[in-house]
Parts: sequence; structure tokens; C-alpha cells
Amino acid sequence: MRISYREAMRMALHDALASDPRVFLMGEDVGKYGGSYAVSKGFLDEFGPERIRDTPLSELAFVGAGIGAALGGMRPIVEVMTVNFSLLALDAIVNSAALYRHMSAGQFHVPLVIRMATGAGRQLAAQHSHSLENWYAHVPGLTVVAPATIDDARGMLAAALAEPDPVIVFEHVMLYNVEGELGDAWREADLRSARVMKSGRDVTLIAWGGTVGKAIEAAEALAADGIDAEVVDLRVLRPLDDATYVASVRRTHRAVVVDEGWRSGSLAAEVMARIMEQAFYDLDAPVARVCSEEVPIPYAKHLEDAALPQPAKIVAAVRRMLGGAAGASR
Amino acid sequence: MRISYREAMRMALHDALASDPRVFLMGEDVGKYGGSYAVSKGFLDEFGPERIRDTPLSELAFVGAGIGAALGGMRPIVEVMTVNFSLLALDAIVNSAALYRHMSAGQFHVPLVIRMATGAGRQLAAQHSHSLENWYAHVPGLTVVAPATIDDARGMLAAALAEPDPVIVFEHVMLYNVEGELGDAWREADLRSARVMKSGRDVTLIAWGGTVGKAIEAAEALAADGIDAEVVDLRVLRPLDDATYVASVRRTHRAVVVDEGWRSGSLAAEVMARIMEQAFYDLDAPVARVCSEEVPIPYAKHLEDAALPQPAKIVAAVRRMLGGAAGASR
Amino acid sequence: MSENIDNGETALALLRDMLRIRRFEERCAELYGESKIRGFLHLYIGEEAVAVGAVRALGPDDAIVATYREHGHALVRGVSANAIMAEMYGRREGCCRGRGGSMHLFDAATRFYGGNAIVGGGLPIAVGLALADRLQGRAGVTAAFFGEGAVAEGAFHESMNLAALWRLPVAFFCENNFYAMGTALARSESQTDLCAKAAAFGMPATKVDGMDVMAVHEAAREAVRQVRGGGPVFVEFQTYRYRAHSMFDPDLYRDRAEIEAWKKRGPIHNLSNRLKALGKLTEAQFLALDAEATKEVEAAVAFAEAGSLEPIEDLALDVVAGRKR
Amino acid sequence: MSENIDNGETALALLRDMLRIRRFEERCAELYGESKIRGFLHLYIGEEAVAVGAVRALGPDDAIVATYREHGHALVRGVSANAIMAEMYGRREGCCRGRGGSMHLFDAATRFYGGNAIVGGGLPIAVGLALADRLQGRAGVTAAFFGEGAVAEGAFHESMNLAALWRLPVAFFCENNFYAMGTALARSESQTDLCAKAAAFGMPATKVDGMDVMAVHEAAREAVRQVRGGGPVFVEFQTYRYRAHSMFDPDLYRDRAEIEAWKKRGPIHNLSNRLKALGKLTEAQFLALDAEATKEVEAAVAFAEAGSLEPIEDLALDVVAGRKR
Ligand SMILES: Cc1ncc(C[n+]2csc(CCOP(=O)(O)OP(=O)(O)O)c2C)c(N)n1
Ligand SMILES: Cc1ncc(C[n+]2csc(CCOP(=O)(O)OP(=O)(O)O)c2C)c(N)n1
Ligand SMILES: [Mg+2]
Ligand SMILES: [Mg+2]
Repeated sequence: MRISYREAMRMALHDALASDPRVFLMGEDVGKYGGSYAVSKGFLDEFGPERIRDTPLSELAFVGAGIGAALGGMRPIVEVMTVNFSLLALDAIVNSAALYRHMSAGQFHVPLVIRMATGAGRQLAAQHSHSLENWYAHVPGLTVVAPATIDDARGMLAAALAEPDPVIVFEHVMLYNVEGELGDAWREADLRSARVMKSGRDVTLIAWGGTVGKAIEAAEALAADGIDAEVVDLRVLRPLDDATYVASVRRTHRAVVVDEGWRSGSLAAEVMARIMEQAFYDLDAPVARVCSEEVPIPYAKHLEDAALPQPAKIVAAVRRMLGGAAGASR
Repeated sequence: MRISYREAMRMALHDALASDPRVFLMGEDVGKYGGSYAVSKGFLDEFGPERIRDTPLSELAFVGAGIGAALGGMRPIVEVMTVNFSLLALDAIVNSAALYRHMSAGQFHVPLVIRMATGAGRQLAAQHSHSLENWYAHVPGLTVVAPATIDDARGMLAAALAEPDPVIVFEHVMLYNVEGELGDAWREADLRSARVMKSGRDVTLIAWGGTVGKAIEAAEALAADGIDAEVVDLRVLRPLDDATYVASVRRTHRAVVVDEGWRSGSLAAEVMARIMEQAFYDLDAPVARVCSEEVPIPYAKHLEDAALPQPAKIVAAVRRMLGGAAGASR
Repeated sequence: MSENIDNGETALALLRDMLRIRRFEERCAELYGESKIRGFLHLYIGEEAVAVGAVRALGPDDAIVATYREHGHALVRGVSANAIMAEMYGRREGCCRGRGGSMHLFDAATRFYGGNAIVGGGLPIAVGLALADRLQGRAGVTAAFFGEGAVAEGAFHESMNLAALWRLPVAFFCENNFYAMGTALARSESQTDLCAKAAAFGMPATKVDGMDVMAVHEAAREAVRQVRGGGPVFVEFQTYRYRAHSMFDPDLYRDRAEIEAWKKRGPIHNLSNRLKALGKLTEAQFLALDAEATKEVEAAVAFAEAGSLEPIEDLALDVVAGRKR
Repeated sequence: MSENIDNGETALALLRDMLRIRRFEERCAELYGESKIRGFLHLYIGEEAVAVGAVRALGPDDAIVATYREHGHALVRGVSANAIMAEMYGRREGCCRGRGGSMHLFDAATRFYGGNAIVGGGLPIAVGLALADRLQGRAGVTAAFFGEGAVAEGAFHESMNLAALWRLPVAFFCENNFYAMGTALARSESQTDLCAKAAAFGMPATKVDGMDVMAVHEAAREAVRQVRGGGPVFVEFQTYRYRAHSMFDPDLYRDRAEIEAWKKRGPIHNLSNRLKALGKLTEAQFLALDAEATKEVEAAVAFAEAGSLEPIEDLALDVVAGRKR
């Protein structure tokens, strides 16, 4: 079946609501408006206002209310329209959701799923284009996932709802309209493993969320040049599945990490650090990264494009690495 | 002159208030109470309530008001009692302070200094012990500093106030009572460079803020074993002064990064990634790190101690590295 | 000095500004269809009386903080249509050299502090601008525009309290168009009388017909007068947006009848009809004003079309001073 | 059913609880001096009537969200003095195995959801707990305790609105002790009548003498009754803390005379004197109750002293399920 990422997410939400009465969806404009990315269109009519709850513009309170509802036995799915607005709810997420189990020594836990759109590419400019995945991936107590494929959009939500602890789901804004084939693999979607999307021998491209497609594009371009790149989709940003990507690097001896976050303090850095810690002597060259430029994301298309990781930049990074391995120290 | 870090900070604040009428201090309990860490005790009487402004418990609004006041020509120093509460103000910091110059294409800028206490060690438990420096260091538009010495506590504030853009100052809670000699070096404090605190040949320990002292302790312990460790204090967390620590690693060929943040997604990872990018072929062993365990910081003393980086852990990391360089891949 | 409809000169100036905004935004909608403008575009059509009446109540040294629906405010404030249009085209000649787009118009010359795409995000900043004026002994007023949806945000509560507690010169201008995206006021506020919210801070509050530009102007002048002398004031302008929230909004949450009913009260014909009835405006004069507005817009389009692109080498400009990152 | 002083049985139970808290906390202060308890310690001494009267108005299926000043609430709710004291000693036998300390007492058995060290942090969670009760058709009430300082936070505003809008069963119990650390109410709120804040959400509100445990209990019972049947309610309990904010606070911001004046209204002798006057309590009975309280506390100290330490290997326990990180 060929469907869009949006449709896959929608089916996942629908299943969750239909199969478990403890599940409800809450957020700004998820109901009457149909979701700002139209993911929950029609749900209000089908499931009613108690389970499809439009909230006021009160990110801190409705995310906190999701935490409370989870503590009280529900399985809330809270939609924070975009990661940009989640800044207003961070206290609830970091100081409550992530800490309840620990502070209460296991007496309480917070089975809450928070979905949020993330990333740039739609010319929405500086305040609407953040990629703050690494902020979340830094926090013990959270599980953080970034479905990048149709299968994962379809399958990861159920896995997230099965977790007894809070899960953050990042949906990249550029993915909603992407179409693809929905197979059966989604039924096995877990929240633990990275996935090799394409195998290759010469270099490992490590990406997630919105950059997976770009990494694959880059791999195709490299193939034309006779460079055989392996592409790994991290899928889960916390806890990281070191085994999969480190094993890949052990085979290819080279890696480029592709991250839409700003370079400094990026999740790319974490992946690089772990490769260094675990596979230093397997490396033929320092691991490289292609991240967003360290600027607020500008509105103008040519500037936005220039600020973000692009297949051409990935290709260039790989070529640089393969071309000058011996003298790559700069 | 032998003074405490608190006293040094206090002198710096006093100077700033006394010498520039545009400077004012604003935050919870900075006035009548004297500052929750007693840094501004007596200032209310001296400078009056217009310049020493006690605020209500409204982190978002008073940090935002600091931004507005900076836009309006003042030089506000906003004290967010601790980094833990800054979660409530992140929208203002990330979406306004860091972006105004860019979004307005240089028409506006935000000369704002935000001070906050950070870190653990006082048994204040999970919600009061965060080290989120890397979150801030990730954001273009901000300058982030962590004075670790008496000189820097005395000198960095003036440099921060001279910046035309927002500066975040992290003051580690365990430093306030630390005493030391105040020389003249503070007059040269900049917001650009890292500093070699102790030179050595065998390994570089890279630390900042609350971990500098621990790194120095570790270096002393190592010296007793004949291991000569160099200690670098990053001082500035954004922008990182790569030149200083990379040069050190080029000399020692080995490095351990010491970071009180949680390991995953840490600033330590960023430093490691940069060393790999810039000095891979100079390394005799993969760079290692000693971070906080990936748990919320617990209350009980023995658990808190176990969760945080300690000199003994640094020593152990160095020994592991020097003991088994050839087989260190794990 | 009271402003009423008998003051034909003021009325005509306000009418002219409303037409400028209307024609400007109608053209923006077309240009969006042609993909000349991208990103989010929030039209103010139907609400023009609020920006026009309120911004015209401010003096040149006053400051403005607005929202992502701010073309109108910028235009009335004196930011040129050229600079705004070029900004939305992503051109170097735009008021922010193409970095901001529709949601982020800024202009230092007129103390226009943006354009803020975070709902409620401008409110604390307005408080700070007012504080700066106060601390420096300037008589400025800061006008903060925000939608009724923003009233639910913690930022509103904290900012109102801070401004009232410190008696800062902030005019809180609430543009109540009864919807926040698809969420009607009654589904976002337990207390739908927004002026009752101001009472919780001991702040004076007024409710005004936001479709009547003369009423808006009068109320805003009074508010600004009060603010300049004393503390903050809250004004609720009741208005309506005729178009969808943004160009992505299918607008399925409102009754057509409701929209039509509000359109009957449209601010432009509301004023022009009254002026005509009073003999202060002829149809020919109206058409001339309208043609003038259209001309300004077309000139702006031509200006934007002829604009250039910021060089990609300048991407990292203006992140922090001196081109550093 | 009204509770008044004539109901001697209830009154004695409330007196007993107040004594338990008082003696418990006096001992905590000593233990802090001996470095047995560390971190932040916020004493409730002087305010006991509020926790006692309010918590005793709740049923077993109701839920509580409190603050960092919550020893009293936990004790009255039925968390054992042993478990609390051991927690503050950082012992494995503590109610949170030493992970939380004074500010983070939790107890699933009594639906005691903490202990929250973020001012206002518990309020949205209380709203969610109430929502869960509603969605699952349970008749529970969630009581949210918070200080008057928290009223300035955005979290208060957003939570009040959400609870009122959705008519959720939350009892907002504001402990107005007139200071937030060193900041007096009048220096943090432009509107010092906190009940006026509730009106901004259309929420019923009452002001109560928080030094009179019978009045507190009566008002809390009425509030809980209202909440259980309908929507949320706001109650302001006016009270006073006799001690400094925390053990680090030199308490330089209050007049000694003010403290002394409030002490005259102390909740324990307030009630015991009235009971004695009514002939419902003898001095001997009072002393017996007091001795019983002291005994409970001493047993708790002994329990904590004898406690063990959580093994360091278990550091990473309970971060997420199944010991992972
Ligand atoms: C903090 C935040 N949350 C959500 C959004 C998404 N959003 C943009 S506009 C809007 C509705 C705002 O309504 P209102 O304040 O009434 O202003 P209006 O659009 O009606 O002018 C929403 C939900 C946002 N930009 N910022
Ligand atoms: C969000 C946040 N800001 C600041 C603090 C520091 N702090 C702890 S208690 C307190 C005062 C709170 O006063 P109030 O709400 O009146 O409660 P009380 O302590 O009087 O019981 C402050 C400022 C905090 N814990 N959380
Ligand atoms: Mg609106
Ligand atoms: Mg208080």
C-alpha cells in the first residue's frame, strides 16, 4: 500500500485510539482544526471531544496535564505543535515527566507520549525551524525517537504507548508529504534499535529523522562515482543503539554523521564520541559530520537551503574523507 | 587578596553597578533577601530598588523583560536563581534573546547578561541539580561562559557586559565558598579563550566550571604516580576555543574530558568530536570522558557522590588510557 | 482631545491606512498563490481598524511589539511597503534582508520590535522595553499587540503582573478575533470576558468595537494617554479575520454565516459609508484613495521583483556582533 | 455536615496531627544542625493548621500534589513518620529510598504525588490527575497545595484556566504565608487579593483564616464537596511560617514584631486554648497528645538512624523501567 507519512501517522493514531480506551490525544488544534499538520483530521467526530482534546495555548499546563493523566492511569498522547513551542513546556518534561519514576523510587511512572513536529525546510524562519533533538536526547528518564520512514511512522507509536515511561516522538515537518510503500515491517517497530537502510562497504552515513532521505540521496550520488556508502537510520535517539552503527563503522572504517541540529553540542557529536570510544582503532579517518550551519535558520529559500545539511554537502564530506584520508588532519 | 568566589562575583557586580548607570540587577530575591547565594547582599540599600529589582516568581517574564530592557538601551544583569528554573525561561532566551540580531538583520541586538547557578553537590536532589550547559552552548546567538576561578569570577562579568549580545554566565554552586588569591589577571578576563591551568606532558584534562578543581585534584594525584597531566579550563563554552585545547592535545596526544553534564549529548562529546576532527592523527588513544552518570541526581550523599564526576574517576580514566593504549578499543 | 467622525481629516487618514493594508494583503495572498511569498503568511484582512486606529495613537518615540500577523502594524507605523514586500520575497532589499519573512518584520527607525512567531512571546519583551524607558527617564509607551489566544499563555499572566506591579508604561492591545487558529475563544478560556482577566492584576481595562476604526483610535489614544502618565492598561479590541488563519488553513471550524455577518461590519465600508453619509467623502475620493493604495502595492511588488538575493557567503552575518557565530 | 469546635472528636484529631507535625519538624531542625539531614529543608512550623485541616478533608481515593514544604501534608496523609525521616536521612528505608529527600516525598499507597521543588510545578500535574479521574469515571478529587508565590508563575494561570475550562475536580489550596523566600506578597503581586485572581477564570474562591484549623477544615470540606460534584475551586488559606524559608535563610526581610504577632495566633494553642475553655481538653490530655507525638518522632529518628544505605550498584535503578537508562 502506498501512503504518505502523514497517513501512516494517522493510521497509527487511529489504531491507538480505537484499541485502548486509556489513550487520548491532546494538544492545540488537534480537534476542530484537524491538527496543524492534518494528522488528526476527522478524529474529533469519530472519537469525541473527551478523547480528542483541543487545548488552549498553554504548553506548560497541557503537557503537565498529560503527565498527571499518565500518572492517573491514562495513556495520553500529547501533541506539542512543534518543537519550537516545546520550550515553554520543558520544565514539565525535564523536571516532572523525566523524574517522577526516579524521585518516587519507582512508585510512580509516566507512560506519556509527546509528539512534536521538528526541523526546517518550509521557510518558516528562525523561531519555527529548530532541531532540538539533542536537548531531549540528553535527558535520562526520556526515550526519544525519530521515525523517518513510512514503516516507522506507522509502527513506532504503538511501541511508544507500550513504554511505561515518557517517550518523545519527533516528526520532521518535511516528511509528512513523503510517500512510500507500507509493508509489514512496521508491526515489528521497536524503540531500541537503529537500522541499516542500505548496506555499503566504503563509508557509513549515520542519519535520522529528516536527514535519512538526504543521506540516501547522497549514497545514490556516491554510487554513481563508485563509492559504496552504507546508510544507518538511528531511529532511536535515546537510548542510542551503539551496536548497530559501531558495527557498521567497523566494516567501513569511515563515517559521516548527518544532523540537522546546529553543529556545536549536536547529537552528531555524541555519535562521533561514541565511535571514537568504541571503534577508534577501526577508523581509517576521523569521523566527519554534516550539520546545520551555526545560524538561526533564515527565511529566504537560498539561505535556508544553505543553512541546512544537503545531499551535496554529504557527498562532498565523503569525497573529502576518501580523497585525503592520510592528510585529513586540518 | 584572599577572597571567596562569592566575594569575587560580588565585587564584579558592584563594580558594574557603580560604573555604568545602564546596568541593573533583576531576579528573584536579589534585593531584600540578598540573593539566594548571598551574592548581592546589601546592594538594595546601596543602589536602591530601581536598580536592584526583586521580581515575582515569573522566570519567563523577567528574563523576557531583561531582553526588552536590553533592546531599550539598558545593560541588564538578570539572575535566574538556578539553571533548573531557567527551563521556564528558555523560550525567551532561545527564541528571542538569541534571535533578535539575526531576525532583524542587525537592526537590534540584546546586550543582556543572564547569571545562573548550576550543578550539583549540595544534596538538593533531582530537580535542583541539573547541569544543562550544553543546551545553552548549542544555541547560535548566545555566548556561554563558566567562570571557574576567583579571577574569572571577578573579571568575566565586565567582559560579559561589554558584549553587544546575550551572555549566559554559569556559576557552579559548589564554587561560591571556594577561596583563592585574587591577583591582577582578572583585569584581562576575556570571553574568547580557554586557559591552561597547569601544564603537563602525558595527557590533557579538559574541564570547566565545577569540574576544573576536580581535574586539578586528579592531576595532583596522577603526579604522585609520575603521570604529568595538563589541565585546560575551557572557561568559554560557546564559542569554544578549539585552538587552546587542540594544541594541548597535539602535545600530550591524549585527553580526558570532564563534564558534570550527563554523558549522552554532553558538551564533552562536542569537545571530543572537535579533537577528532582536528587532531585525529595526533592521538595516541581515543579521547575519554568522565561525565555524570545518566541518572537524575539523587539526594543521598553517597549516591550523589557516585553520580557525579570525581577526581578518583578521572584518575582511573587516565590510568586506563595510559595503561592500555594499544588495546583500548572496547 | 477627542477624535470623532466629525474630524474628517483624521478619519480620511485612517481610511487611507486601512485601504493600504487591505490592498497590500490581498496582493500578498495572490503572490502566495504564485509562490513568490513562502513560509507562513497570516493575513490581517478584516482586522485593519485595530492596527490603524491603535498604531496611529502612538508617538514617534513609542515602541511596538507585534505578532506574526503584523504587516498592517508595520505599514501603518511607517515601514515602507517596498521593504516589507521585498522581505516577504526573501530579498536583500527587505527590511530584514530576507532573513525574517512575513512573521519577522523589524524596523529600528520606527521602534518596531517585530514580528514574533511565538504566541505571547512579545509580551515580556514589551514589559522590558517599557522598563528601559522608565529607567532612562523617557516618556515612551510600549504597545504590545497580541491575539486573544495568547491570553491563555503563562507569558500573558506573568507579563501583565510585572507591568502592573511595577507600573510600567505598557499598552496591552488585545486583538480579540475570537479564534486562535481553529480554537474559538469559548473553547480556550473559562472566562471569555477578557477584561475580567485584567482585573486580576488591578489593571484598568476597556472593551472596544474593533471594527470601528474611530472607536479604536479614540480608545487607543485614551489608553496611551493613561499609560504615559501612569501604569499599564489593557484594551480588548473585538474584531474578526475574514481569511483563514494562514495559507495552510482549510478554515473548516467557522460557520460561513458567522463570517458573512462580520463582513457586514467591515471596517473599511463601515467608515467610508459613514463618511459618505456625513458628506465628508465622495465615491470619487474613495476610489482615488483606493487607487493610491493599489499603486503603492504595485510599486512594492515591482521593487521586490527587482530585488537581489543576499549572498550566501553572508549567511552567518548578524548572528552575534562582528560576524562570529 | 458542619464541623465546628463543638465536635470535640474531630478537633482532638486535628490537634493531634498539628502536634505531630510540629514535633516532627522541630526535631528535623535539630537534626539539620547535626548534619543528619542535608540539602534543602523547608519547615512548615506555624502553618500546620492548613495541611491538617485540608488533608483531613480528603477521602482515601483523592490525590495530593504538594510542594517542597510538604512534610506536614505527607504525615497527615498517612505516610509514616519513619519513612519520611528515613528519607531525609537518605536511607534505603525512606519512602523514596533516599533518592528524594525532604523536597520529594512520594507515596503511591495514599496517592501522594509529591513533593515538587519547582514552584508551581505541581499545578499542571494536578490538573492531569483530575483529568484522569474524570476520564475514568472515578469520583476522586485532586488537591493541589502551593504557596502564594506560585501565583505569579505562568503555570498557575495556565492550570487554573485549564481546570476551569474543563471543569476538572481540582481543589486549588493556596497556602498564603505572605512571603516567597524574602519577597512579600505586595512586592510580587499587583493584585494582593488572591481570590480576585480566581475570578479571572470564573472559578469560585474563598479566603480562610489558615491559623484556625477548624475553619480550615470546614472550608476544605466544603471545597472538596463542591469540587467532587462540579468544577474546580480556589481556596486561600492565610497563614504564616514562623521559621526562615529554608535552613540557609538568615530571615532578614521580616519584622520580628510581625512574626511575634502571628505567633500569638499560633494554630496549636489557638485550638487547644479554645478546647480547654470549652472543657473539651485538659492540660493533662494535651500533654499526653504531645508526648505521643514526641514518641512517634523519636521512634522515627531511631528508625532512620538504624537505616541502611541504598547500594551504589543500584544508582541507576528507576530511571526508566527495567533499570535501563
Ligand atoms: C507558543 C506557540 N504555540 C503555538 C503556536 C502556533 N500558533 C500560531 S498562531 C496560533 C493562534 C494564535 O491565536 P491568537 O493569539 O488569537 O492570534 P490570531 O492568530 O488570532 O491573530 C497558534 C496556535 C505558536 N506560534 N506559538
Ligand atoms: C520555578 C522556581 N523558581 C524559583 C525557585 C526557588 N524558590 C524555592 S521556594 C521559593 C519561594 C516560594 O514561595 P511560595 O510559593 O509562597 O511558597 P512558600 O515557600 O512560602 O511555602 C523560591 C523562590 C523554585 N524552587 N522554583
Ligand atoms: Mg485570535
Ligand atoms: Mg509563601
